[in-house]
Amino acid sequence: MKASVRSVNDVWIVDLQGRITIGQGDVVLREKVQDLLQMGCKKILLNLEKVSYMDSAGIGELVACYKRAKERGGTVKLLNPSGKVYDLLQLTKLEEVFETYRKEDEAVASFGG
Amino acid sequence: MKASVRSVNDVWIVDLQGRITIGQGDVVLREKVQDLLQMGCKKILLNLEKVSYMDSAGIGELVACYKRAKERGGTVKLLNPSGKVYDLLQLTKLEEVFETYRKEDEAVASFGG
Amino acid sequence: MTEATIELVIPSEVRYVDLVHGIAQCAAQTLGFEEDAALDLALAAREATINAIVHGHRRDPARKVQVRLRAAPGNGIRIEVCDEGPGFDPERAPDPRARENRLRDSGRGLLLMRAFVDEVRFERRREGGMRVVLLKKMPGRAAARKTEEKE
Amino acid sequence: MTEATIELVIPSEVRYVDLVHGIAQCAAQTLGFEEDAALDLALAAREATINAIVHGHRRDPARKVQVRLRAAPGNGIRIEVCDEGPGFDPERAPDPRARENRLRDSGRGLLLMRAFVDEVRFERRREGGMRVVLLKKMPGRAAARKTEEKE
Ligand SMILES: Nc1ncnc2c1ncn2[C@@H]1O[C@H](COP(=O)(O)OP(=O)(O)O)[C@@H](O)[C@H]1O
Ligand SMILES: Nc1ncnc2c1ncn2[C@@H]1O[C@H](COP(=O)(O)OP(=O)(O)O)[C@@H](O)[C@H]1O
Repeated sequence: MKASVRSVNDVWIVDLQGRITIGQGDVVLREKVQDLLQMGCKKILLNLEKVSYMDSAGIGELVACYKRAKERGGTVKLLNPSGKVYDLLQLTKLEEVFETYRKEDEAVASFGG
Repeated sequence: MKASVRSVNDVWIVDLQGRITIGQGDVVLREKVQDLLQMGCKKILLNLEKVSYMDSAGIGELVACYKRAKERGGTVKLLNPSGKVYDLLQLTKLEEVFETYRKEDEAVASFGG
Repeated sequence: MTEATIELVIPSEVRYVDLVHGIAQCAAQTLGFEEDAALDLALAAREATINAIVHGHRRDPARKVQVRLRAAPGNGIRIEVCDEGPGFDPERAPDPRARENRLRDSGRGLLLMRAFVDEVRFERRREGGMRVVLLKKMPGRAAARKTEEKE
Repeated sequence: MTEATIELVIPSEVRYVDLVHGIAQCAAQTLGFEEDAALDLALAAREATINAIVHGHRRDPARKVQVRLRAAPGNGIRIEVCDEGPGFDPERAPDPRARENRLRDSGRGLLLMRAFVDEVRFERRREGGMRVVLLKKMPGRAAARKTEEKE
């Protein structure tokens, strides 16, 4: 999986591409989010549009990122989960945990000033 | 494999797409060319541009088409063999058997009036 | 019986999970499953394989996970994932969708398997260890089309 | 040995050739081969399988062809294709590139195998039948990149 980071206002958007799976994508995700948290970034938006699928390890890492951010007073939200990824968030009821947006500007605005 | 036929002047161009392999593409190729020969078409141009690869059965069928046309006073020529297909024609020295063209108009013109 | 079998034997290392996933997906597609159904089967096989490696064998590369796939073109596919570990009782696994479990880092594998294939069976092997059996039917449309539409 | 093995057993019907091709290609790509090298390996496995089905078993579905693949991520791949047929002597197969053979409908399978992999061995099995062994090395660049670049 590829991950690149950009910022809009004070929101850090992580554009993910590929699959979040055991031993590979999950590690990339963990490291990117930990880097951001260590730099003091608190508003993190994971762009899932180009993530084709996740396995249980990938989903677990998503939850771990959410919790790690929360411990530091931050938030992780999701942008545009695609077909299979959307289904997985529904199936696991994580759609009720993560704030999820379809549009980037709305997602960014939701973090507040 | 998909095969569709069109004519330019009195040349019959068979546009092939997919792979020419045992039990599938080879059968499609055989039937298309036999149909054309039965209808009395003598100038046949096989467009290989969109053929990804062939196996030995597919290559054998190409040769069989060539011979069947010849028996009936016709000709089979080739248009635009792509990467792997080109390599296979070289490897088997069939490039010395088949007249092969890169450009459709040149191929059509080569059959003569 | 004119049916094909594929047996994979892998060391208990997670880097081999992609191989199982890939083989299952490829076999399913070659045998006529639509792309999405083939991915579902592969994702279920992936979860069963991860569990065999991680829980069954504690990632010990010397211990092998066996994955057996049986299929005939146009019919369903059956995949068995076998380990030599301690085994477990799937009834005792907590529901990861329950409110109190939603923030756990793990515990979603069985849920995913059950969602992605038509039937999941957990069996204790007589020789020790678990056998997880995954069954996926050829979806209707695919079954009807399977022969004609092959390019 | 931390190495994976895949064993396919198929009835001697040509419709199963695509399965062998697909599994070989998929395994090679998952294990780090570039797309083109993986296709070459699959094409060689395809030819050996066609021969086992057609010449070895005369397309009798009751007789099974065995295809064994061994590999470790980053290393080469070895594929064995075994039949229970009469066997043959590859030295006696005419060269299909010779001018007088170019218009034959068949006889190009051995040539293709040899072109697509690094080594081809033909062995008579003690229990009867042929074993065709195909070896393909991981091409240089792929081997160097295999670990880092996996997405
Ligand atoms: N093959 C296995 N061998 C032993 N225990 C297993 C096996 N598969 C699953 N389990 C047990 O069942 C539990 C639930 O599995 P699962 O839903 O896949 O979640 P996870 O693997 O993320 O913990 C595991 O935590 C483990 O205790
Ligand atoms: N597995 C096999 N069992 C018996 N004979 C074989 C086998 N493989 C190849 N042969 C023999 O070797 C010849 C050359 O094989 P090949 O180059 O693949 O061409 P083709 O299969 O098109 O005839 C075949 O015609 C056949 O006589």
